[in-house]
Amino acid sequence: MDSLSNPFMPPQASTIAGDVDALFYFIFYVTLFFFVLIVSLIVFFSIRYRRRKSDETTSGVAHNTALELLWTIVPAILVIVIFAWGFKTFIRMSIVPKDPLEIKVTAQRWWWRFDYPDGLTRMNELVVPLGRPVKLLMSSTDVIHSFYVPGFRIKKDVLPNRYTIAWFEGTSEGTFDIYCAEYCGKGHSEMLGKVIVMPENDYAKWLAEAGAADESVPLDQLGASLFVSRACNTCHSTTGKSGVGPTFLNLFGHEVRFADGGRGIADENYLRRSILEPQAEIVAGFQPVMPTYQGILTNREIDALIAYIKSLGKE
Amino acid sequence: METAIKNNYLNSPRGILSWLTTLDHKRIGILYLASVMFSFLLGGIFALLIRIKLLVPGEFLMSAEAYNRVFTLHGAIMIFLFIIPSIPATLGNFALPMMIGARDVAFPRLNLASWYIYVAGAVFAVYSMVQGGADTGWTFYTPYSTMTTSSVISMTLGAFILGFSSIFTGLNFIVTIHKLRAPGLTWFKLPLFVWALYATAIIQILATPVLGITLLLLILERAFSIGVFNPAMGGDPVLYQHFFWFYSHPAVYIMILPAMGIVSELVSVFSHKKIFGYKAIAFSSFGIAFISFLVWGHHMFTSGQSDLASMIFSFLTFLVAIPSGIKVFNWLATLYKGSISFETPMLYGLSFLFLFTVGGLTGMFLGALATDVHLHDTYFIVAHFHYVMFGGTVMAFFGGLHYWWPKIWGKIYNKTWALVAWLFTFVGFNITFFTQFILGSRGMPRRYYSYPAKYEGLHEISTIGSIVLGVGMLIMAIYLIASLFRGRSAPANPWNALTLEWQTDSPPPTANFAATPVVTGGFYDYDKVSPNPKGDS
Amino acid sequence: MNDHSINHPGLAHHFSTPQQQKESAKLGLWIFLVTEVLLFGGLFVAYGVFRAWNPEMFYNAHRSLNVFLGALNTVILISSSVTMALAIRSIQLDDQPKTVRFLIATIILAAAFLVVKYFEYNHKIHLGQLPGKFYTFRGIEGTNPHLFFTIYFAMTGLHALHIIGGMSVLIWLTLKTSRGRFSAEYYTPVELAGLYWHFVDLVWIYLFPLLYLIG
Amino acid sequence: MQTAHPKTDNHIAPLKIYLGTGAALLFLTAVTVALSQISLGGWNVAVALGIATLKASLVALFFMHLLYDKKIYLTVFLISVVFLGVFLILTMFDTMERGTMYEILAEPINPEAVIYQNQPPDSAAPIGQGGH
Repeated sequence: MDSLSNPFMPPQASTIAGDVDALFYFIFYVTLFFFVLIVSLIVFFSIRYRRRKSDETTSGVAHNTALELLWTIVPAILVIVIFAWGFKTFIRMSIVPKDPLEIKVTAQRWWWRFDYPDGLTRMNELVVPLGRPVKLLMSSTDVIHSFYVPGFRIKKDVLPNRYTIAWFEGTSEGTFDIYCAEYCGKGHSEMLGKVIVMPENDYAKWLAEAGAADESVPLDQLGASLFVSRACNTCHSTTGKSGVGPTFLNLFGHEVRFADGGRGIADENYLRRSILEPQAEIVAGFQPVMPTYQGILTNREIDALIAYIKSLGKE
Repeated sequence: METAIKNNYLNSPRGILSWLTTLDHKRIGILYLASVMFSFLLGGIFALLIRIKLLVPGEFLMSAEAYNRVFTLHGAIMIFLFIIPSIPATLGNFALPMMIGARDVAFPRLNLASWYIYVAGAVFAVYSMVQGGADTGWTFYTPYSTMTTSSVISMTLGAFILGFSSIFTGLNFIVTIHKLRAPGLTWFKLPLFVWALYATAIIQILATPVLGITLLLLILERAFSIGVFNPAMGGDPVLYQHFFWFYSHPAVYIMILPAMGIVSELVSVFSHKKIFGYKAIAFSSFGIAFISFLVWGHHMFTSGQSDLASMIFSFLTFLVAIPSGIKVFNWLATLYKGSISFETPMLYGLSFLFLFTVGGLTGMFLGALATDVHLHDTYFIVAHFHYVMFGGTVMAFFGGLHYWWPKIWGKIYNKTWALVAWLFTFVGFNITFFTQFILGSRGMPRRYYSYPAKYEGLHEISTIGSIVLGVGMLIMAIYLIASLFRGRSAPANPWNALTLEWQTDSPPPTANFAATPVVTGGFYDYDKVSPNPKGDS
Repeated sequence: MNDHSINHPGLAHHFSTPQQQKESAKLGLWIFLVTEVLLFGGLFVAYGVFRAWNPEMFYNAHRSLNVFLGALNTVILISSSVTMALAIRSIQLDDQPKTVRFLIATIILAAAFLVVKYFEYNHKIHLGQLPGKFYTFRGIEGTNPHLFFTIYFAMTGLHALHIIGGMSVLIWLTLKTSRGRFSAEYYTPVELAGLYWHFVDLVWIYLFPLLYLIG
Repeated sequence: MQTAHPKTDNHIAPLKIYLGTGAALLFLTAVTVALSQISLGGWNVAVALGIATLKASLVALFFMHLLYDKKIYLTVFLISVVFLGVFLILTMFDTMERGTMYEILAEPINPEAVIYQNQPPDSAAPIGQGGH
């Protein structure tokens, strides 16, 4: 219903979203005015001055200084107003408020990795407290990506070998989409993430649990959650369909053909090597695009993923 | 029967070879027309493939890799092989020398060379397709373009070569306009289409060489890792974007300025009224051409360029709005108290006014820094530039094509089918691309193979629109080709226009005019003639 | 069509006077030179940006270039511009043998320029002072010294290509002139080639200090 | 016939103009080489480019006849220089000003990261630290 009354911008969820939308709707109504003016003149003139007789004569008027000045000066003033407004809001979007929660964002084809100050790492899922500025220090390990959260109205390119900054302050609880907005190849449209904004108390609880969770859960369950949280699902399905990478369904224990013509059995060692040295053996029909998980997954987490893949094997 | 047909540039001399070695600007215009329309067909097929894929999220019709190649080819072909040469090299080549009363362009050999270079560039682009195509997007951003395994070098080499063809056309036009005007044709009597082509040519010669050096560096970077654009070697990918947009933003005006020139002609001829604000329209073309070089950074507000640069570029960007607005208002004022006839070219002329207004006004959202951050790289951008490029340039190109068609071929097309095709095109276009404004402002990023389910409905509408648009194009192709074989013969001046090309036969003789015309009156003095004078010369 | 075309066999059908044809050609060439300015311009911008980012490295790297050879090449190119200008003057005075001699002198100087360039390049290749990933030299302090050599080779390489192109045109002109194709009446190609040649000199006049003197 | 238009493209300059221009160019080359060998306290670049521009003007005005020819050629040529200037200056507004307007260059989260190791201590430039 909201999308009917407000067809354009998504619901506002950050402190600057309101500012951006205010400018958006200011421009919207200014341009709507000119659009209606111009189109009604086209339509009116077309009807009123359509050729009725084949020998009509027309006037030779080719100038009207007052009119010409009017349609030069009025748009000039309006565009300067729009520029100044956009400029003012842009400055606000550029300057990070004091004492933000600082999170390191690493973009890699095709996932987002978020490193929290105390060492916690999440993939494709950014959990932040409500009402506190979050500063994102972003860099890429391969090509240019762009961190885009429509609900927050922020977008910033993420460049290799250089840091860029974005910041936001969530104003409502909920889950918001993260898109990669700079074309980055095959998995570009799968490079999605979520920002989860929760109250400060819940955030503290989440932070405490997130670090501890690993030890208490059974391996295959942990694997199932890692499969999502470490972004395996960006490229690998569990349904039998091939994505960027091979599916995990019925993978375990089956024969795998490699691009160099070799064959092998998908056992524990094969899976472990594929996670840590993805370029060592490329499955036939796929591109060597998977990055290594060396240093990202702990041993227990690798075991957990293998257990999960096993559980998807032949029943 | 044979004796009834006068000798004209189409029938003498005869033979394929005489066409392939022709130095006649009219024939070269037709060679360009054929190749450009073929590219348009190719690019259009890719466009429909994109839209059909986007009917549903997830895997459908083609893989993500194939999709990435398809949208790259759509963009590269439409930009480099279709829109940039579309108006100047076809209609401009055909009409410009006649409009200034010349027998040819200043350098006919260079003109023919430019077509052969175009073909050579196209061959490289096609070769890239045969190799599987490039998957970088038409912008070839580094470091993606230096890392991908797809066939980037032949595609960029194709674009590099096409640049020369564009430069040669521009160079030729400038010299032609300076040196070959008919006696009595002073600067401020020039038709506005000629002014527009002149401003376009200036951009072509100033901006295109930078594309050349950029693509050369890109090719060297990819082939030999020279490091200038490679961040791992101390180079800077954002510098590539500066280089690329220094050409590619002005290039947008290479595309739109000639379209504005055509619309100036159409509005005046079909309102049968003196053009309002002749000098304002002529000078605003130059204003736009000049400012177009100062605004490229507005493609880079979120790229990590300095905030200072973003602010300067944003400010300069808004300056473009003023001359563009002046043009639109002058056209409107020309309609006022005119005697408007809705011939096919005028339908496209008025469509241009409508669609360019939408395209131009939505540019305001993108020039403003704060809103651009949200809208950049979304479907809002896609919609905006299709409104300007298709709604603007291509609509005006169709207008010009229908306007000069009787002159080019000496034949008249079926006006009823022309009306039907226009209706499909106009309606289909708006359905396709207006929905994309909504998609974009809701956050749908561009160049996405798949998309979240919430965007599905709008994508479906857009795809339906694209099919309607495609049907319109198909009808147009059929009746235009049919007119060549079955069309009625066209009189010398079917629209009662005053510019010089209408004062000679349709189709014109090889030498354009029986005797060098001497210009005395104004080309827009429609107040002094009746719309339907009997016995025009 | 008109009386001029009968008087001047070299006049193309779409021009009415030789003067108009010549001015068109000359304007065309100047516009071509504009595109050349912007073609080199891209490299000048790259030079400016990277030099501003890495002033120390540029300073250190430029000292590996041989100022003597650079200056020698400057002298050679300036001399070739003088001989080229004199070739045009000779043809304006209808002295074809002298024109041929000056053109040959220009070609020899251009070849001398390339020979010097060859020795410079050879030395750089030998030391591994090469662009990008081919850079193997150790001993220049600062970050990414290969970038200096990327720009050095791109700029001087593009310039050398222009020299080679110019030489081909000059050889063609020499042959044509010796066959009596040009005279004081009609010498547009010689004049246009001269403009191009001076432009190539002009680019070098900037390359020399930027690369050899101030790095 | 041609000499009937003294103010056209067909100006024949005296021999001493060409020789004089050539001599001046060689002299200026010697000067700029000599000046580059001594430090002018930051003015070296300006001096070298100033002399280069002087030399370029001599070439353009005398060898390329811009002094004698119609002024349109000079105009055309100067336009190219203006637009090259636009290209350079507007690009530099980005490359020289990154991170200077506001504090957007963050403190590194991990100062020991490889990416920082080759950075010269005085360099504030956000790029150019690669090379691993």
